Amino acid sequence: MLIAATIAILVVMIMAIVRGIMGPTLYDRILAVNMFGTKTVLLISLLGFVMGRPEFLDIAIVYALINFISVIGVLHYSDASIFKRSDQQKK
Amino acid sequence: MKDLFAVIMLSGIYGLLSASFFVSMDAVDVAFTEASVGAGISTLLMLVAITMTGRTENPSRHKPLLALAVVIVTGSLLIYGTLDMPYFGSAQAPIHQHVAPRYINDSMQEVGVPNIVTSVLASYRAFDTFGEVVVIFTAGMGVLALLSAVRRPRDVAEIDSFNKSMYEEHLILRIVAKMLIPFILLFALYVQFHGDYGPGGGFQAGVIFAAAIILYAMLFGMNTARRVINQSFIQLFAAIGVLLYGSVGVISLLNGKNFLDYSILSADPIAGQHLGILLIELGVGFTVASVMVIIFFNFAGRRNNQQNKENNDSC
Amino acid sequence: MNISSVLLLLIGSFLCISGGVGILRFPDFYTRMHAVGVTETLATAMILIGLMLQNPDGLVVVKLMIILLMTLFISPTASHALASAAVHNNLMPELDNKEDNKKVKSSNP
Amino acid sequence: MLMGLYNYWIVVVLMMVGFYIVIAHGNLIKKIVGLSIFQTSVFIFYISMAKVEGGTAPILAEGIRQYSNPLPHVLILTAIVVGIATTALGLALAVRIKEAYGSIEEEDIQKKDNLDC
Repeated sequence: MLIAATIAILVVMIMAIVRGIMGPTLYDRILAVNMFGTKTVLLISLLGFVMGRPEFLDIAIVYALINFISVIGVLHYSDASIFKRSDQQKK
Repeated sequence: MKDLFAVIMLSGIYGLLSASFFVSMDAVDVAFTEASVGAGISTLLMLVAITMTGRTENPSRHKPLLALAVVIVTGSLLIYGTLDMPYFGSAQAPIHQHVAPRYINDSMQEVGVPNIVTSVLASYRAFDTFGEVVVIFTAGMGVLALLSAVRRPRDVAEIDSFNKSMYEEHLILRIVAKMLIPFILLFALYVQFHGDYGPGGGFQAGVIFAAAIILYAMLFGMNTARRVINQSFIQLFAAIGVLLYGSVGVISLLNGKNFLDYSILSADPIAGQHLGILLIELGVGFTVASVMVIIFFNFAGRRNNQQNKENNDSC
Repeated sequence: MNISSVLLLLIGSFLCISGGVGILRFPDFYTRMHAVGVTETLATAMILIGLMLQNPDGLVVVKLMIILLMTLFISPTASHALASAAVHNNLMPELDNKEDNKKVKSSNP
Repeated sequence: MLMGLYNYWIVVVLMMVGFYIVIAHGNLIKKIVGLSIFQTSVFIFYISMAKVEGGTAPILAEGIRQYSNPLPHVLILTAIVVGIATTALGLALAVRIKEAYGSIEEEDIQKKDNLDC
């Protein structure tokens, strides 16, 4: 059962990568990265159980935190004025 | 891909992916480090850098065929070279024959720390780690020398009005961050001091600590963050970390043992080892955290200065 | 105990996959965001609770609880920040809601 | 029989991708991304060598006989943090080059240098 859930999450990760590569807008890519991050948290906690040593959940906690920080950071810096200006120039 | 932003997002995904690969290869400590570094900080730094250097890549004018040929030839030579390598996962490979059995079998008696990675990092190969810490310190100083700009002190009132206008915008984010940041700091301390028993240690804890401060600086503005954490104070901290590490070594040297041999620090050799590892990890944590914060502050401060200059020019 | 854990894991995996299909198939950013944001939190909760039932001893459950709490805090916040940033950058304010949506769709084909 | 070597082939492919990015692209930021891919391939090389069939993570616990090799983990752990520090240094250099030359494309920079001479 654990294996099945792991495979499901791997499939979803592949889907997220596809969206990250295709992603027409910037926000699609950020969304894909965010989703990939939460799926990684799940994958790592599942892997800990699959390998029979569930003490290593600390890594999953770090992931959850760092993922949040990086999404906020990406949004903060993609809102930057330089990006807006280049968008306006394109229009 | 010509859009550098997309390139950086994909490299962030690559970092996450390689960290889960490390977990499946049993390297939990490495995964821990890669999780905090590869996924978070490096993506952020690259983003800040492209906001300063421009977002698109010019199409290159020369043909990539020559490069492709070089790459293919090198790659096939390397693959030919792998044919003599030991098979994946075989326990007879030469790498598992020399020092590794000693670490695995004797480290519990000699160092008394269940996490073998920590005992090798901080005790058997402590001199090596000292070198790495100095490299990190030097890189931080290099960034400081390249990017530090003389900051014009802004009026406090201006900062406050800026903060108020920002406050409306990111209200939810700020409240959630206010709840999370103490937790992140606490978790960093847990990682720092639990490194003997589980995955973790000074390197990881330093990066997590720095990540919390970076989150604060992003949401509450650079100037507020600089008022909380002074630049010169954090430079002092980076130096203190390296000095702490070095002085532990010097103390053991003065007491008649080898450099960084901690058995002398206490009457009981095992307790001495514990004390030594604790101090060393603390030094590593100080240095890594403050160097990461220095790097981020200088990048972001540079960017703010540039933007101010551009705004003044356009006005 | 075991059956309920298996059931929760199954539901979690199903929700994950439906979110994945959503992010691939939906036509524009806001619908994709909806698909991911809605399924993500629930799927994570399901899988983590399933794991908790697998190994009901002290520290592991506490750590899983921490992860669950983090996810419950972080995932909606991140979605909110993402959506508001998208709205902020793509639209002029003071427009009617329906017109807003049309404009978003036309600028993000 | 050759399938036992696939981990090295993955490493070689990744390494060559990074190498190609470094030599074929003119943009300095992209070169840095390529370098970090190259770097990660080396990390993967070390970590995959450390894996032992049937082993688990090298944290001592009751009732486990076989551990993976801890030494490469130590080397790579420090290398990752050093890697980010040096990457930051590279990015700082790129930023300064942008300020001095107004561009981070290799060809533009060379053109400007030639004009100065």
